[in-house]
Amino acid sequence: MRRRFAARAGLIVAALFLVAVTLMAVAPGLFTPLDPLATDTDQVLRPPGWGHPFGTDQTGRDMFARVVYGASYSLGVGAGATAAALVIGVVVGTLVGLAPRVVDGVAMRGVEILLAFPEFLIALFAIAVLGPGPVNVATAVGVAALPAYIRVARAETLVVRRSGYVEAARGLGVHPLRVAVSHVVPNTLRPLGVIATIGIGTTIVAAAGLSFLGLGPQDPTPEWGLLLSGGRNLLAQAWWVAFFPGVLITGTVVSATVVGRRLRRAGEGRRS
Amino acid sequence: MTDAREVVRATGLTVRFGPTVVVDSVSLSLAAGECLAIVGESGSGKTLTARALLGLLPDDAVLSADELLIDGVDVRRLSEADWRRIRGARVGLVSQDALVSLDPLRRVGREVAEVLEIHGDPSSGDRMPRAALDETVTAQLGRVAVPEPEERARQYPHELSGGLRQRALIASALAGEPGVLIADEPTTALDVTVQAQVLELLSGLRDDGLGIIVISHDLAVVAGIADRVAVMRSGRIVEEGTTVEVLSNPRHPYTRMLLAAAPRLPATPFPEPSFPEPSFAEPVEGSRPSTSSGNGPSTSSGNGTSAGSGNGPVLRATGLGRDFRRPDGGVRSAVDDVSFDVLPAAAIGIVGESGSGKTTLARLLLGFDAPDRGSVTLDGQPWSGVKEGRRRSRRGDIQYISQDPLGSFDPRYTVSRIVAEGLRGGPRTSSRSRAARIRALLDSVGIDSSLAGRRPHELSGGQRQRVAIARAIASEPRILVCDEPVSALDVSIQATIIDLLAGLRRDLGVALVFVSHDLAVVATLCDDVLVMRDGRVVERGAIGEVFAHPQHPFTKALVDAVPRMP
Amino acid sequence: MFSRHRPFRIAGSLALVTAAALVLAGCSTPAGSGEKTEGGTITFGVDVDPVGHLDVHSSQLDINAILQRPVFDSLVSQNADGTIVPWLATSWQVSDDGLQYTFDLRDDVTFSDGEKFDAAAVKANFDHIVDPATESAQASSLIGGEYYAGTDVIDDSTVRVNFSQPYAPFLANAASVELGFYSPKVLAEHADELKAGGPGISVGSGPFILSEYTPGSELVYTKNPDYNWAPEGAAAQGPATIDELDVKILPESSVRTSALTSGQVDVIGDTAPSSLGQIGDGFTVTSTESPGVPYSLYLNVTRPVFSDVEVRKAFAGGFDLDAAVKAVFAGSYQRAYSILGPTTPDSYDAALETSASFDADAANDALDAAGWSERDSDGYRTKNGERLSARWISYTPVNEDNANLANLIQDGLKKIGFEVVHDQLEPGAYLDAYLAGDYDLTDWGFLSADADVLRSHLGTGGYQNASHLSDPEIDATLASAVATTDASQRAELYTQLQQWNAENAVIVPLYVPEYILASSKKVGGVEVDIHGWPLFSGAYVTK
Amino acid sequence: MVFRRILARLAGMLVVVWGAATAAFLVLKLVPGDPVDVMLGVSAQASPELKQSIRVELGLDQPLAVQYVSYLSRLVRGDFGTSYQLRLPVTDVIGQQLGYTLQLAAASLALALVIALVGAVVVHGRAARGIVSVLELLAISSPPFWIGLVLLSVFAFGLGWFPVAGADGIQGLVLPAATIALPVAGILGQVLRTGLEDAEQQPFATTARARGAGPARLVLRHTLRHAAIPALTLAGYIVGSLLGGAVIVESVFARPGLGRVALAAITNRDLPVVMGIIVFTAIVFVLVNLVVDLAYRAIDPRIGAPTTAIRGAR
Repeated sequence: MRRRFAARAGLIVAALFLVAVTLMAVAPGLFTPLDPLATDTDQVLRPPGWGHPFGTDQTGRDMFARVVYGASYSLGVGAGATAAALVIGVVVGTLVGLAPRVVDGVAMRGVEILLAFPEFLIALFAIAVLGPGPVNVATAVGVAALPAYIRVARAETLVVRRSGYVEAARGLGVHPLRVAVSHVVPNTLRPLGVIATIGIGTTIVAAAGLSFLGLGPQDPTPEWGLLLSGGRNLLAQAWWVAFFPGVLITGTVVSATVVGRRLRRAGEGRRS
Repeated sequence: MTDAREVVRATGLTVRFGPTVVVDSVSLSLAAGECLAIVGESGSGKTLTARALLGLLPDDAVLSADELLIDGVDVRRLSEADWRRIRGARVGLVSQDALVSLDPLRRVGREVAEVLEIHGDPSSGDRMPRAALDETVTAQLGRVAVPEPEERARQYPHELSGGLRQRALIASALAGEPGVLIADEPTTALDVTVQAQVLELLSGLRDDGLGIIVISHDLAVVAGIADRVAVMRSGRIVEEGTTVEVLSNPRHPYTRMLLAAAPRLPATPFPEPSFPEPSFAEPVEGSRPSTSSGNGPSTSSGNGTSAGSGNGPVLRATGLGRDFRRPDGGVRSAVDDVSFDVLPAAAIGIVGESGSGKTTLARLLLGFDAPDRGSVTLDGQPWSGVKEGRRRSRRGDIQYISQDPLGSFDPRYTVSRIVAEGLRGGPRTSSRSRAARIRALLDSVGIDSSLAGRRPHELSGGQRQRVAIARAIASEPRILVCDEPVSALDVSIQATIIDLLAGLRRDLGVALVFVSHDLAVVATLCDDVLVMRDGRVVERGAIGEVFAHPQHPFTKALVDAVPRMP
Repeated sequence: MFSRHRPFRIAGSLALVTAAALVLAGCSTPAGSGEKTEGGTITFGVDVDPVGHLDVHSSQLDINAILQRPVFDSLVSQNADGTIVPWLATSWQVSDDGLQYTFDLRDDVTFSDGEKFDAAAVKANFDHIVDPATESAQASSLIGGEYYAGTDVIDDSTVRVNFSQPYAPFLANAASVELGFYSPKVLAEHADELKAGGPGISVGSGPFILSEYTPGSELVYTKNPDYNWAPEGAAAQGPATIDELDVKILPESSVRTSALTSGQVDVIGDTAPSSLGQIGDGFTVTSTESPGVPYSLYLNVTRPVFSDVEVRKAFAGGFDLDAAVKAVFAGSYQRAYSILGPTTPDSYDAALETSASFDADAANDALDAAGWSERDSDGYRTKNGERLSARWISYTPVNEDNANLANLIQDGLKKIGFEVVHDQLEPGAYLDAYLAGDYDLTDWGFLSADADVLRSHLGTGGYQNASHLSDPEIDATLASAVATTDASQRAELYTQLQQWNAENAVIVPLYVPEYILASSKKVGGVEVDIHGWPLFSGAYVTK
Repeated sequence: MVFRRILARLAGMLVVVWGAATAAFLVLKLVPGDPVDVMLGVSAQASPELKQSIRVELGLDQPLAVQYVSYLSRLVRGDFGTSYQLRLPVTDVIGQQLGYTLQLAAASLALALVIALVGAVVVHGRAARGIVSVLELLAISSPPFWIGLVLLSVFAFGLGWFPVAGADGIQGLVLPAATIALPVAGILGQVLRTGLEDAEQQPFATTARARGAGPARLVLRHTLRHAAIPALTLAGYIVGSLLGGAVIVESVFARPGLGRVALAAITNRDLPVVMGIIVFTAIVFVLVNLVVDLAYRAIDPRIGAPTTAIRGAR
């Protein structure tokens, strides 16, 4: 009982956190009146306190405002890249899953080659091709996530395609197109949606990682990975510059994971 | 036997999960050399009772008892460590499926030896050296009649046949020389011929002085081995007595219901079948002269009054064959040269053990799979070898009931939507008439319309199978192919589903092809039967004839192995 | 042409106010608390691994110049104050027309592989520098570029370097490690491996021998026991005191600092000014202002926005540079007033230090007068509906201090309605944009021990002329300055150029970078050259 | 039969490596910018003739197909080309740095395994498991670079227990390895624990307990092997994390290694090195998969058994 209560409380906190971060992304003005780009040469590297809850950086910019405004980029990249990967992954994966075996075999060999690389390295290589930059980071992490979605979409398609209910529909004389629309795609999407919820977190971390390595958006853009990177040389004097962006990234990813897992459990309960 | 040493004694045995009582004041006793059967349907509490005797209840279960003695030891207050000294040494467990009840990643010999490693030499309690261990393992495997025990000990469970596996599992439970063996559904996963052998083994062990508690859902199975029977329902023992008493003169209504519901293979002489006079049609080409009653494909005709068009067969299979590639590259014929006709409103059973090809045959008939040889015609028109696009409109004529209704439902669909999918013409009919039709269909299979909004996982097993049937008959098919439709259900539910199918046949004139491993179920429902083995039909004919006078040795063995009530 | 681009990091620096730590350029580090010992090992933490750029004749990396100095000797040596003293050449004569330099060489010098140093070796090395196959940019421009007209061997110990036009910076350049000497045997046998470098390949006649090289990790030098040809007047004569010099590659500045404070290394280079607070009193910090062009913004005068000199001046005076430099460098670097650093020999115009100042009102007025009087919804100035906006390109990675400075500049200019869009481009894209002239301003800084560096920055067609300036008068002044050997005459010409820039705001100097060397008190005798780079020949470990 | 299967397996491995090599080649040919400019550096003043001669020397003036064929033929001979930036054969570059990364990866893996096993096997009791699973979630969710910075500021800058950087000795390995190991341990721990719990629910576990087996015997002799099977499917992911983590950790902790080489090659557009690393990664992946397959076979005798007995109808 107590455990269930703790899990429930965790779920609520996670959901609230996600809502808050989403609000930050949509309407940062609600959280702080300060301009994340406004410098102040008199307020350099102030520790957290009244007025600057997360302290200030080397040019006197308010870290809280920077973190709040950073949500829009980080979350945007996370959600955008994941959504794009999800849509493309579902389309390609479903088609491949429904295609004749030869096509399936060739396509999956290709996906397997992509899967040969760690996601983060694919993102790095994509950056090598595209060049650094904010849009390219989103593309790179999306490309990196894509193979996994294709594979899962295909696997789910195959599971659904071989499932009793698709066979039953076939036995009832339902047209294959109708089977695809009314059974295969919806049942494939459900688990993928859950994976994508968790995937947003992964994508945010990957994008922040690229920014951290200096391959993403550049100063003065407030982006969490970049903010973190900006603090790496200040660890000894000004821990807060690197600390708070990290808290936000971790918090967002943890929340997305908690909510995603809850959704998955709900989905599993329904399935069996 | 009554004067023999008492090895288990329990009074007032109660198991609770929180406030819920799942085993309620059960009292039982077992003497050495005696076999007690605990019989009940799923949820009756029989398995938890058995677990309580091993101290293996789930963590959140609470056990209480006025008396609980295992081999003379009061086990009510035992610590986990003390229990470990009891388990394996004084009481052993054999459960349902040896493929998963033996650790699949360990060699059989290691599994048998484990109990000796834990408890040491059963006679002295000393730690056993490796050589002695191996020797004992071989001896124990030999004791349960495993041939070439040394070699088998080095194999993995999946490398053994089902019967040998189960024997090995029994050997592993007996290696510690316990006085009590708890056998939880010990033969449920086995083919009927193998089941008979295992039951025989258990009887032998009992005769050697072992106390055995058999847990089963099947009265017939325990009839041959148990000295006494306890019938459980909702956590209570509703009736207990000697096997003969309970089976021949059941006092409790539940026991009577169980006995009535159990499909049985009546003793010879076989009574008149429920449908008059099966008749066999003229042989067609491709038939084989190996069967007892005639050389041709059997054509059975029912007397269904409302039956559909014409006198020609609804379904005709001619020389069907289907091959599969084995993992080692060889070719195995799952179905080979099978021919038969199904007349309108007829009911034909296809029986065989696992791997006999009966499910593959069903898939060929349904057009889910294409035959490598031979053909299927439906209503005189070609059915196999026809493009799916052209076949689709005719699919309503032949419908399918599977063993796993849950898997055959889209988990997102409601009951009414599931049934609606089966309606012919789909969305073209007006929604109001559709709704009425769906209600009527659900009504006809005994599903209350209040369940129409439920999703599959919210239904019971029996309800699910009814919904599957409602969907199947929605298109007013001429023939239903049923693949083990009741195997996963409790006996009482089984009986109602069989009644439902029989009623449909009678009322709608739909023909049935009924695939099952269970001879008794087939006997209750069908007129004619095909007996399959290794993909071939080894015997065919009217039910009564085949079961009463089996000609083929395999059929004989099959019929003989069916457990019978006294 | 005399310049050095510092691609990775413009050194942070300081002029530490604490008297104890303030050390003037050219002095050796004060002795530690203990007494000097023979032998031992000094570890030196640096920021960049010159991997792939180990060839002194083709490398453009400062770090390679620092790390190869122990191995390679030059004809002459330049003291920290800019004076030239004999080294491998005992004396030299310059012809009256300034076209011929004749050097008399020491005859007791051998390379560490036993080869003898002589006139032929000098010729072989200089020929190697100008050989197109060497792909040299840095050394070949130091040797005079197109002015260089070959080297003649007069006899074993006399060599003559010829020029097609007078080239005054040559003597100072001859002191650089880029014009240092490989063993002729290496040049003959391993010419294509010089860039990769390593023991047995990077072979010179210096006080140390490169004995181990682990790319990305460390370089180990062992003492050359036969060394006996140190520059004239150098504190350390004869072989080095220490047995071994270990160079560790530690790219993160915070990491280098901690490595020093925790005792993992004895000396660190390119110390970030922001980390000086962390270093504390127990260490010796030497900070040297870099000669050459300070870190500056180059305004592209061919672009509409900066073709108007008034807009350029408003830009230059429109942000508070003093406050920005102070905020970013915690007061440790000085803002720049001129396009030459104060330590550039014979050229700096200190008078400019009083001229420039931040005046937002003046900048606003100037922009109004220039026609940029309207404001758009974002508060930026417009003229004929077009926003007053400038595209600033930088190439990545931009070091953090410069990024912070850029933010302050952008934010400051925003207040006078001047938009600056800062595009940080990776090298390939930067190069494309740079070569196409597709930018309004860019930021560079150039180390150079000679004011002739301005020729490539202000001269028509000069490679670093990022402002795209083309002014015949400036070209003429630059030409006479490079041909003049008289120090005061050169200073006069360079003063003219500096003042001209102050009036025309073509290059906006921001701050004077400094090379900050920090060392533990356990080591002493580390000298620094004009750039502030360490020389280990006299270094020792204390007890 | 077995021989044929091995051949097919080898062919599959080659296809993956070839595919990666081809993809790397094609994709990197799309990279904008003249590699020769990149090679020479930003402030170089190279004459067009010099650039052309470099181009000819590198074969960049040849048609794409010719470049591709010679690229493949060189790959087959083990020649990955010469780095533009480092002027060393790519094989040497990778070879020199491989040791550091392997050392880091091995230490990380060992640490991750220990942490995961402790979390999954040793920790008992509901509350403790709850705490462990929260810690695992945190470890999985935190970006590795942040973990690195936090470890660095606490244990190196703050407490001074470990050196800040460098590749010296075991001490210097602790923090970088921990940075990579924590997220890996988080995932591994979760999978192991779920696997153990699943296996404990299996009938064979009940059978073993019915023989009197205690918790230790149950885990060591039975359930751990079962839990290892799902954990093995993570091998690819883990190797990915180790390599991907190396890029970040080597940067944060200033360690030499392949990750640093990869990052530098990417920022400097050192195409031969980038291609070399891609092909190298593909080879690593293929080998890891092979090892995983063999491990599966070693753990689970049911895989690859010539004939599988067919289970009963029920």
